[in-house]
Amino acid sequence: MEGLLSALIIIGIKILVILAIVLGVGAYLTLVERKVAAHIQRRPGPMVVGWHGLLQPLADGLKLLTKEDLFPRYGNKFLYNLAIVMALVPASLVFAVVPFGPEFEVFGIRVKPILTDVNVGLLLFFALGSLAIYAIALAGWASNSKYALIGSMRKAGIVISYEVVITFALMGPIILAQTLSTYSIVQQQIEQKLWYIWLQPVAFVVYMFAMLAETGRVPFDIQEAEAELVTGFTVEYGGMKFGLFPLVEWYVETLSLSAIAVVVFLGGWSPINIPFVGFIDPLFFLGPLSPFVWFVLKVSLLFLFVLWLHWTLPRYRIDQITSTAWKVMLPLTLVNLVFTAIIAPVVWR
Amino acid sequence: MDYMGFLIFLGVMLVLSLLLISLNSLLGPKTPESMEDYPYECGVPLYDLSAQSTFHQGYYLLGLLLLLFDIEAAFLFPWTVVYKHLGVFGFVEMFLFVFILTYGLLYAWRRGALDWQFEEEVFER
Amino acid sequence: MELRDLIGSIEFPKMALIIPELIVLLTGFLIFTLDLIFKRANYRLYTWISVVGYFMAMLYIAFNPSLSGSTFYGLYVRDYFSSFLQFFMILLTIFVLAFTYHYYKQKLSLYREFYYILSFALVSAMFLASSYNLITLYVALEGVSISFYILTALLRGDFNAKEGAFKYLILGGLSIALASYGAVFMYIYAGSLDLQKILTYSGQNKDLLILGLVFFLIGFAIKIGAVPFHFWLPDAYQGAPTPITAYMASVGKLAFFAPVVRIMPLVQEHFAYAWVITVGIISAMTMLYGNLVALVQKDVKRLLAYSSIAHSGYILAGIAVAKAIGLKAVLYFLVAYALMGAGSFLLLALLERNPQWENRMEEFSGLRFSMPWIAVSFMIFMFSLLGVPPSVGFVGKALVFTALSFDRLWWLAFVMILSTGISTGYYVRLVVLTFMKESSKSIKVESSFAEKVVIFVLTLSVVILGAVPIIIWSFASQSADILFKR
Amino acid sequence: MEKLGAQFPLISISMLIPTLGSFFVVLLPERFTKGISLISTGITFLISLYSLTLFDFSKGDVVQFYEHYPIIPELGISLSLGLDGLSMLMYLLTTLVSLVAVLWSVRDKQINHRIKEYFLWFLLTESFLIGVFASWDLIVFYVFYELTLVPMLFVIGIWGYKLRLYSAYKFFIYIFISSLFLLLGTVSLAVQHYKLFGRFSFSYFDLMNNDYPLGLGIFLFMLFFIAFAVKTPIVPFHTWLPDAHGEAPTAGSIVLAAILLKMGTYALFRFNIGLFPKVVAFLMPILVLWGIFSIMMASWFTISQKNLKRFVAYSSISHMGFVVTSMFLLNLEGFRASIMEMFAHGLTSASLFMIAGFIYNRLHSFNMDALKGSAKFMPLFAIITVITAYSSMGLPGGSSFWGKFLTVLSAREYTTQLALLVIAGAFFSVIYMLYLMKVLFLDTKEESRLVHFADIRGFKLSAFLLLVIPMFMVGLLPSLFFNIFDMSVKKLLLYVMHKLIGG
Repeated sequence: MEGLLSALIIIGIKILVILAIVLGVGAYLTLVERKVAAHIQRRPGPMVVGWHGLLQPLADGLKLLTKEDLFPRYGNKFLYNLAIVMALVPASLVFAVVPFGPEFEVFGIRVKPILTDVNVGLLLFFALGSLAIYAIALAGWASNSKYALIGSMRKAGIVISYEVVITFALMGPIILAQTLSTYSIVQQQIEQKLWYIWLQPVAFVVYMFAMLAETGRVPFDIQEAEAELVTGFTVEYGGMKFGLFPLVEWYVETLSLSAIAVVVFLGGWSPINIPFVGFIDPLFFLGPLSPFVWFVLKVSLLFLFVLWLHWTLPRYRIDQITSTAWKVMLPLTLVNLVFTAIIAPVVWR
Repeated sequence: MDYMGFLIFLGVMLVLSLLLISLNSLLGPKTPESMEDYPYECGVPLYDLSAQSTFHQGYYLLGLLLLLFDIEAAFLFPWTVVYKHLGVFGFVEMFLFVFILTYGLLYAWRRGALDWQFEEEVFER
Repeated sequence: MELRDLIGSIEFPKMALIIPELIVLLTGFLIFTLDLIFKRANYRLYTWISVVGYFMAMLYIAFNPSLSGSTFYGLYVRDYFSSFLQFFMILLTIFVLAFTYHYYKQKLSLYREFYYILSFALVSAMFLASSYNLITLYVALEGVSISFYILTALLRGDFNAKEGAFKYLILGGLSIALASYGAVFMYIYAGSLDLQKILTYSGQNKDLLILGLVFFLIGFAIKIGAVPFHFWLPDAYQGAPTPITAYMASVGKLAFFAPVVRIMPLVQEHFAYAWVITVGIISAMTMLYGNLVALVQKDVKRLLAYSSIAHSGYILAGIAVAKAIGLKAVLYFLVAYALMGAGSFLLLALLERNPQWENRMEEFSGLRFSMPWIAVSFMIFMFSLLGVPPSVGFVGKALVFTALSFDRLWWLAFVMILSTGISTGYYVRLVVLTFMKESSKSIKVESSFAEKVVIFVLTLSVVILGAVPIIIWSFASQSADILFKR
Repeated sequence: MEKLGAQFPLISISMLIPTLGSFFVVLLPERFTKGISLISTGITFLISLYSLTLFDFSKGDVVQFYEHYPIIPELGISLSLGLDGLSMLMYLLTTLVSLVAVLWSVRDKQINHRIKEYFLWFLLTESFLIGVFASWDLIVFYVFYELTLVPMLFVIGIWGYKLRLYSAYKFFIYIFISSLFLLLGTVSLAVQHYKLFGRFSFSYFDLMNNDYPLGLGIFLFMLFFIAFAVKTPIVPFHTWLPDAHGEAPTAGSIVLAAILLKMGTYALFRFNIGLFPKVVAFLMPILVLWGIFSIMMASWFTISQKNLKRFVAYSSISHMGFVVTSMFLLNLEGFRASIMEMFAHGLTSASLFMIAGFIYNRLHSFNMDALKGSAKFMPLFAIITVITAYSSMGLPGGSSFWGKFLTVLSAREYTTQLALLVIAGAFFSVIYMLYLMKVLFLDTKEESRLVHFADIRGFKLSAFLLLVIPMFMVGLLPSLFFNIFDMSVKKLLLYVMHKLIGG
């Protein structure tokens, strides 16, 4: 009984941490993005609310909360609201399978900093990722507006295409690690003294592309396309309901996908890896905290990389995006799969 | 037991998202106007009340492709996990499988299933 | 079972058994590859590759007729029965191929997909003839069906083709669903997917088995086109390109009947009565309905489609007699119908190449003067379908009568006499029109050498195999004996 | 039954010659067609005469010239050909009538198009008919029995008169459907044999050993009987016949009436009596009365006809009634009467149809009103007509006399009343013949229009002679013919009685 209680408490703490990331960090990332964007474009960005606009996200949140609750006249109310739930919940749930660091011991209890360490972690990730399509399709459909429908269809088409690409791209690392558990994948990388990015550069690049597409980042942000579609499928949403979509799409999903990328390709919480040499840890002075810091560092870097792309590149057309997925990405991943299957015995030794 | 944390998290998220949905109607002002919930368009009355009519069939094609490849991926996952134990037999099997998969993709490509958006319209004169 | 044991138990498949299937499959893949490589399709090359490939597979079967065994953990079985059916499937596919190019060219519907879909259909059909396992049957059934849906719709801009294919698709899906429901019940009953084990298993819950078997049979009855599950068949047969109709009526019939025939020896005492009643009633309805409706048709292709339904009924009548003699009769009749059906539809395909031809019955009048040899061949097929000796149709019917009288199923025999009598009406009308009416319109079609050879061979085989029935009979009899000894 | 193997495959050869001839007809140009047909039918006829000299009359009950080629050994199907006394007679009739039919067609005005096909079908018919009468395997019998339909369908449908398509259609459908019952019956017999003896057999000799419970026996008997009753035909099943015979070209009618009808009666005799003796004995009264009913009804139908060909056709039905009646009387006289009547009717009906055809060539009508007195101006033709009519009527010296006389005799063996009934039937058949004679000879109508007719000559005359001479032979020297089939009839009767007493 005591075991159960402590387990529940640990679970509660983990959930709180994740929620903090999802909502707190997610919200603050809006500010980060605006700042980064502004500096890329040589302007200051938000400066008014708080020091250098530090309180800007709170102000935005409050503003969103105090908007009138509107509902499009010809829409379907149930599906309209369901779309939001379907967007938020799966995207957040992905964090359940993200390992933030190695197992450690506090007060005599061994804790794995991962909410659900199951042997099908990546499958869970794919399943949750696929559910995101429903949110998009439902949002566009339930709004019953032409812009929304077109946007949602485009987005759904993109997500559908890149879902396949992501699935196949991750197969190489899975072969090398022989497991679907995210925690074990990191462990395997540490054991084999090798980040999988060294063996799977193609898969990593493809994954990054897919990540941009899935999260609707430039150059794949055709569904938003402010100039043409007025933010696409969210056009009929207002207030907090509107706020949730970008939150989920741009920040929560980007974070979670970055986290998975880090876990699968960049060795998770492990320090810098050089092939044939091993791990070098410049942050050794942090002691037991260093893995967590490494993890956060890698995720942040990936996120900033995405932001950087977002504010520098133009955008593609929808058919260019999808045909890139099927004509370039997918063949690449298939080749990569076979290639991995051939070299895998070397890695296993 | 492994999934308990996941389930609890799911419950928490559901509650949270419902809360976030309802916050607006709780906190926001209520100033009804006759046209405020009108679908967003150019400002002229709608020609067609429902937008849920038809859309490009290319999306269906994408859906079909997703189905095909996702199912095939589902077949490949178990294989990837136990590939180490299967040896050459496993490699050949997988190679054939991926080969057929690639053939399907090539076929779709060749038949133009992948360039659906801007195909040239042919007007018969 | 541990993963390691599972992997350790992987056996290397006995490739010698499935070489024919492999050859056919590789032929399809070869054409597929060529099709992907070349921008412009070389239809002549594709045809030749198909023919050579199929011919090799056929020769392999012909030279190893007694090859038998099972591989892939019992999923695949090759025995005399499957070799026998597969031989005819491949042969008829080659025959059908001879007619396709000119036909499609005339209809402006040349699709290169046709060649490899045909080979995939053939492979699936071959697998359908050689398995006891519900999973293999299911997959093979899907393979044949999906190929047929596509092949049916391969006429550009033809409304009938689309309608037929769509109906076929809908009812075909239903049939597969029913068959798999049946499979589920049988699995619950016996805990096995192997039909041999299921049907010989003596479990408690016999109702479950009968329910499963009935669902399974109904699933196949839809595919076969048995009344009251036949609604797709006339439309699909009429809508499909005529060579494909010939293909469906010959290879399709062989394939869809094969599993049903294969479980005939497994009919056990405790459900034999249910078997006889179910199959018998379906058979009686099929015969009567098919012939009655065929009688009022004006369109010859549709008429032949209904006659195909009626022939399914005759074959089902033989299946109702789950004894060795019934199996032999059914095997003979199956092959006989495959030859006759293929021949009659292929002749229509030839005639349809004339742009004036609309498949109306009256258009047959005067055919004797414009195309005398085609008319003679058509007459022979009609008489064979009717069952005039000495044709394969007659021998088949006589054998089915023997089987029925063996089981004292007099009522079914009388229904069969009645329906054959009804069928006299339209078959003879066609012959009468062809030979005894003259018409102002003279319809001529240039036929290629291959087409002439195929028509000649089919016509001759219908007569020769009927006059010297021992040629097919010895194989049918032997495979039936082997199946029953199992 | 015993079999006597053939030294030389005589029957196969005589079957093959017309088939071979038909091949030549197809291959060679049209001008050779008639010659080839005449030669091949002639050769076949000569072979049949030759076989008559080889035939051992003292063993008339033995199947001679027996040939045996297995077809499906497992099912006991084999091509077994042979002739006993009865078959011999039918074989003779077949070859003779075929020759006559071809002879007639050579100069027939009706046959002016598609000549190759026409003779092709006749030659094939001859082959099939020989097959019917010579085969001792029931399936092979059935095959030939059905095959004769096909040529006749074409002959009626292409070269017939106005209603030819309808008639051809009706003919085919009636016979085909009825013979499906025969097929069922045949295979059921083989299955019964399997259940009794453990192996399938379609051989007549094996099937004679079968034994049935009465119920099953009646069932199988009825299956056979339906087929043959339609073919023969017995009255309620006869409606196809007037159409088919009436619309067929002359030669077609000849073959139809003279041989195809005999197939029915031959088969009734051979199979229904030979294979189901007990059933026949059980059903005898019904069958005999049915036969007499058939005679009377057909006679009345005949008198009411206006069309000469239909008239002759109906007269055939009434004659067939005699054959059936006497057959089912189940005694020696009856059997003899039946077979003699078959042969005699083969000759007279062929001749009558030729008369009708001849008149049609002159007058282009079958209407009896239009034909009134037409025979008067063609003396030779008139003589032939008279001979034929009297033969048909059953006048002593005419060919039908023996059939009718012996029928009465055999009916008398049961009761006098039955004999009187038969005599009544015979009486009716006399009436319609006399009526025909009256129309052709005594009635007159616009004589001047008729004077210019050319008399019969050449091919047609020889065709008539080929029939008229045997008519006299049958009438005046019946023992010649009795000798051929007596032994086999006696043997059959003995067998029937044995079964009745022993079983």
